[in-house]
Amino acid sequence: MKLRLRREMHWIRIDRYYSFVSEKESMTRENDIADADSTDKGEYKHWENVSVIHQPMMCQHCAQAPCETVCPVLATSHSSEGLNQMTYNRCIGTKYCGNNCPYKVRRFNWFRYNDNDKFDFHFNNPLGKMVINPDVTVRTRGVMEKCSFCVQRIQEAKLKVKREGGNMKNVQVETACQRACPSNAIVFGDLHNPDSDISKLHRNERAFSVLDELNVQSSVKYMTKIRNTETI
Amino acid sequence: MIHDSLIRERLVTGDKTAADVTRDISRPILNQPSSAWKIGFTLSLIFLGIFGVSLFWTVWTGIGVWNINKSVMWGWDITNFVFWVGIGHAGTLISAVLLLFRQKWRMSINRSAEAMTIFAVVCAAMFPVFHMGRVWVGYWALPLPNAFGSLWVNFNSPLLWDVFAISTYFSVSLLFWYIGMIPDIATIRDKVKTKTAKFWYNFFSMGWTGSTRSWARYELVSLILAGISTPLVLSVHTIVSADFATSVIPGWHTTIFPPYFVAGAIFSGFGMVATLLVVARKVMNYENYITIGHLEAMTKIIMVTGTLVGIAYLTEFFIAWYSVVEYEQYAFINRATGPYWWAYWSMMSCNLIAPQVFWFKWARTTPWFIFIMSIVVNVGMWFERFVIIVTSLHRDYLPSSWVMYSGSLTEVGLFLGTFGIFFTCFFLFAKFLPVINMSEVKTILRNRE
Amino acid sequence: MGHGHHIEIKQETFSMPSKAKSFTMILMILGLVLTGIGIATIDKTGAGHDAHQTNTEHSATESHEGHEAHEGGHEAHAESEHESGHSADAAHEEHSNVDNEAFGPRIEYHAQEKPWTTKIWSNLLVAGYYFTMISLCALFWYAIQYAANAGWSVTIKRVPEAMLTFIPIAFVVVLIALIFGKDNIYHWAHYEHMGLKPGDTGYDKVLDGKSGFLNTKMLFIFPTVLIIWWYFLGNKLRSLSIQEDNGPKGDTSFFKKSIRFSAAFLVTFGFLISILAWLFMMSVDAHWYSTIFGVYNFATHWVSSIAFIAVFVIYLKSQGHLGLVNKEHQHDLGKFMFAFTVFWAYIWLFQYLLIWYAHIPEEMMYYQIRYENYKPFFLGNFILNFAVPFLFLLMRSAKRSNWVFPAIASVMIIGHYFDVWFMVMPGVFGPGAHIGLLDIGVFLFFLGLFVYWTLNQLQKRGLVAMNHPFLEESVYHDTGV
Amino acid sequence: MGLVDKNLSLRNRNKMLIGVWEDEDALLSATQAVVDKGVHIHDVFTPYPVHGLDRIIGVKRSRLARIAFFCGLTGLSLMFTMIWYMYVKDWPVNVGNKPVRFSPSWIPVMFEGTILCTAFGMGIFFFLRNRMLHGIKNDLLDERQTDDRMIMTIETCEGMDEKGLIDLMKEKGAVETREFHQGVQTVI
Repeated sequence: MKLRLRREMHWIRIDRYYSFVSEKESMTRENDIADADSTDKGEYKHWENVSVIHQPMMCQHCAQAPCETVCPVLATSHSSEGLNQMTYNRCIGTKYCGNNCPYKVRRFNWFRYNDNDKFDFHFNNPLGKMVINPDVTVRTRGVMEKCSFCVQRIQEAKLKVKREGGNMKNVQVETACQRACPSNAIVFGDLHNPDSDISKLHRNERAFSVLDELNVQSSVKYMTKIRNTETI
Repeated sequence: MIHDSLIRERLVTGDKTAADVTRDISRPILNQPSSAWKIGFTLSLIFLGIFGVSLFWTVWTGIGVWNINKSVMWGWDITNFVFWVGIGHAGTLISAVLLLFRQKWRMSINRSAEAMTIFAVVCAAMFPVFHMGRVWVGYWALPLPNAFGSLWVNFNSPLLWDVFAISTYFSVSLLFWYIGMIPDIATIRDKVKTKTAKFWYNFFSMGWTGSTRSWARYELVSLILAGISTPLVLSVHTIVSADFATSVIPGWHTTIFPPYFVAGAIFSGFGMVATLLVVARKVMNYENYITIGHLEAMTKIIMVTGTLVGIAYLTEFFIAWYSVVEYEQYAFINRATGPYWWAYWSMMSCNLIAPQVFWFKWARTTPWFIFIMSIVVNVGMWFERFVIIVTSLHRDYLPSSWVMYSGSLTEVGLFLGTFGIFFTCFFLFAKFLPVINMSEVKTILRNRE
Repeated sequence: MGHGHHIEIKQETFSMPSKAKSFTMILMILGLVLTGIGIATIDKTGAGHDAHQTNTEHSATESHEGHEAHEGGHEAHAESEHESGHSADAAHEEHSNVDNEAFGPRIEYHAQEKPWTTKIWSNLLVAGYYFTMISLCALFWYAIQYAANAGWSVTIKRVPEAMLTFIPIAFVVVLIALIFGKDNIYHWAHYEHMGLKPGDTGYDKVLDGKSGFLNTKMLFIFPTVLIIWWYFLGNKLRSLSIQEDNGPKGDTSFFKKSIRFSAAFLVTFGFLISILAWLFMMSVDAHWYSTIFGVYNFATHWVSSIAFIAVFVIYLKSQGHLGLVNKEHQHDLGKFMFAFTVFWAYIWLFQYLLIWYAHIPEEMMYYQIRYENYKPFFLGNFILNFAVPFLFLLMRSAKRSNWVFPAIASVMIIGHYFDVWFMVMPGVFGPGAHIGLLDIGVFLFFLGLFVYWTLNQLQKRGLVAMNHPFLEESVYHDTGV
Repeated sequence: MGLVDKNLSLRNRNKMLIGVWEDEDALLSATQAVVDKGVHIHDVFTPYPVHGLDRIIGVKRSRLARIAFFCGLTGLSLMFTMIWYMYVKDWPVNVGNKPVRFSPSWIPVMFEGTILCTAFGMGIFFFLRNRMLHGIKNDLLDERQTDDRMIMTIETCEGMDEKGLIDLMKEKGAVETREFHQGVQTVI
């Protein structure tokens, strides 16, 4: 039901981009695939050698975030660490930030999901509620949410350093997606530290930002995929 | 001594005297309501009920009952907001700009147009308030000290500008409307018989006597209020346009939005004024005050502003091509040929093409035809906002987020319901207040020597 | 005023006093002399300019990143320094060179050699364009009075009627500037000659994409056709006006015809005037675009055209002419000027505000170069064309004054000329352009020519439109304040 | 001069002569004739603004325009101070790296505040000056003075030729002439 209305609730989505050899030079236009489909009469000759690129898309934590400037109540702002942070309890739900996000990664709580029988993910009974991550606020109805770069883990690491001493430079904070990824495709770290892995990767010539031409200066960079093929 | 040219048409026909004006215009107030009024008022109340039900459902359940989604986060709500704000522009414009340009034909229509402004702004304000996910904390958008320490508001946000613009516009329009009405309220005060009526009209007339000193100040204040209302009108729709134009979304971010939205607002506002007045002059027997000449002048403005809006459409389209930015180009091609092509072409034909019939004298002077055209204009302007909001959002940068959107029953109900608010207010206004500015109309009676 | 007493209406003729003749002559000669000195002192080797340009474009593109944003970042950072050692713009440093690739071709291409004569041709373009638009807007003013059935302005209608005759002369100046200077003023014109195909070095996708509009044929043919058409209508209106004067009393047929021709003019003007602005002005920064630009150009010229009308009216009045024009007319002209000064500022502000806010590189570049290298100009433009006229024209007494009012109008005339100058020069010369003797000389020359021409035209017909149906209304005009 | 225009009150005045007109042009020539005789006209009450009347009876230009200007100036500075305090001084927040100092995005809010203060400041002064305050009862000389009748009032003083003035009024088209003394009107 919610999917049909296009209301997926996830902080990270995996965009897939296909490329394949075609008689046409490019297949960038909207109806190219459909056209190709209709002309080849079920022979699927266009669909040989289809290759797929996965692009996990979440909040890019832009330095010049278009979402932040438009919130009337300062519910989303920039942290001094460069995080694009979302203040749930300040949000009044104008959804302006979501509209203005060029990556469309902000998600809205259309209903009070955590206490609603119609969304039976066991959040509405005491047992189910025990499964919810205690470090993350349960969002109420009518507020915006998005990837926070697992700010609770960053805070935890900072507190640990404070308590036990040491240097943040030596602490590796792992985000949930990073931990879940078996192929270590996601790297998280401190861009301010030129020796960190993430800084090195950002300087890599394969690194690029999505929608760079908008000058939003996202903090997330992707690595171009390298394939061992003859044609592109 | 009046030196109006002989070739000018009479603004008030039927050789009315000042006493006739008072009698004609205060008749609906002094008499029992007509059956037409009763039927109309009942209908409005029904629509008001629809609004109440839809609003209750929305606030009780959450705005999830609307069909807006992860990419199109504004749909009918903000479309309706811009639609009503646009309508709310003609009133102040007629009173202010036409006062400054000394277009005397405004005198018969400015009162009802200003009333319309105020009611339309009320309708408009419903949407940005109730489109909030947590409307009960909506007051956080005001610059108030609050529970989180004094976390203030974001002066960079166009929505915050809206808060200031709409509230200023509403209150200044109300002041303008009220000050302009004081002499007429005094006239009514001196005509009504019942004690309650006497008390209230006396209360609101604030002891107006018509002294020359008061009139001198009254005229100066009207002029200054007109002078500051004009940039205010411009600023309000400019700021509404900034909701879109400051963003980075292709189809929203266009520098021509401010003047183009203002032209569109005047266009739709005059459309609504024409809708109301064509009916009102017939039902209330005001044909001598709101003459064919008045209607013709309005249609000319509709034609001019419609053309200006059309020029802006074409400019946007051309510059999108000229920019050689693929997002821009795609956004505009998608508008015209994408899944929402019907909305785009409704907008084009209602706003640019249809008003061109007003080049013909017949079209400008036939009331029933003007009525139909005014509805067409209103429909077209609603589609304009729908096109700008929905088609720009449904396909922007990343194709993975491309979606479709269509309004839910609740959203339609809210929209229809605002007509209930609007017409309920308007019928009450027509019953209790003079619909035509008596004191001003009296100044142009003897335009023939 | 005007109440109760009768005003006699009689025809007046104007003959240019020798003082005015010598004044305009002096303006023109001074202009020529300054131009001559200016030309003589230009560095004709051209090398200096080139070095500048290349640097400029580099710096302009590199700083797309948003100098302001960085500044903002720093300040925000300064405020929150105690909170953390990290700064908001830590991330920026990573991005300092992002856009160079995307905008690469433009930089190379801008390095074209520009001969020293470019300065002359671009100044002629500015002057020609400014005065073409001023005279066109006089025609617009004239037409809109008919279309709106305005009565008050009849007593001064001969002034715009005379001004509009300058259209063809000013436009010829534009054409001369284009014929000789287009390759150096417009880098797309230069690019057009290179005939590059996709894949060639220096190929510019953006310029190639625009070549359907930005090409030499379009540059010459479209504006010429438009100007001929508008001048035809202007001439028609002028001849109707004189026919009305000489026609039988009470004949309104010329008046009605004038309304029709005015409508024809207004419609075509409304739809197509932006094209002049796009072709002549916006294409100087060929990569840049702004949808409001046509409106902005119109606002600039419209308000300066009203200022010119005001100056002429007050001059004629001071010479004892236009006896039917009183303070009320002047007051209304002042209100017009005030209103459209605000309108200009509104358009100016919002073009800037929206581009500043969205911060998209391809839009930023126009303001980047103008804000960083021409700050006094950038602010001066706003002060001269908005702040000064706004504050003065707010006062009733200033609008009715015989010297404050024309003084403010003159400030605006000069201010808006340099507004046009500012649209062109930074685009042509990068940060190296400055107002020299040449620029002032060209302005003075054309100012003198325009004033001389208009006054000369004013001599050719009576100053009162005797048979106009609204003449009496205008004579007894009362603003009521 | 006080804040409230005392001319508007009819209390505690000498005997008043009242002329009633129904025609605007006749009224204008009558006022001109009375003024030409060197008599001060206290006021003229009309159902609609009659242009030129204020100049004839010598009403000074209202200073409300200047008041409006200063109200606007106050509004502008108030808004600027408010934004500066909230956004720069008290709690600067980094949103989208917009500068934490005066920037174009302040202008819309400052503008709206200016207009609001101008309109309401001037409105308040308008009501004050016009004696339009609740609790103050203004005297109505004729129920039809808000409908179609125009009423001229002349406050009598020592040595005034009352008879001559009444005759002049009648001659100049007054439909009625009256006397008003201590709240009582008598037709004469």
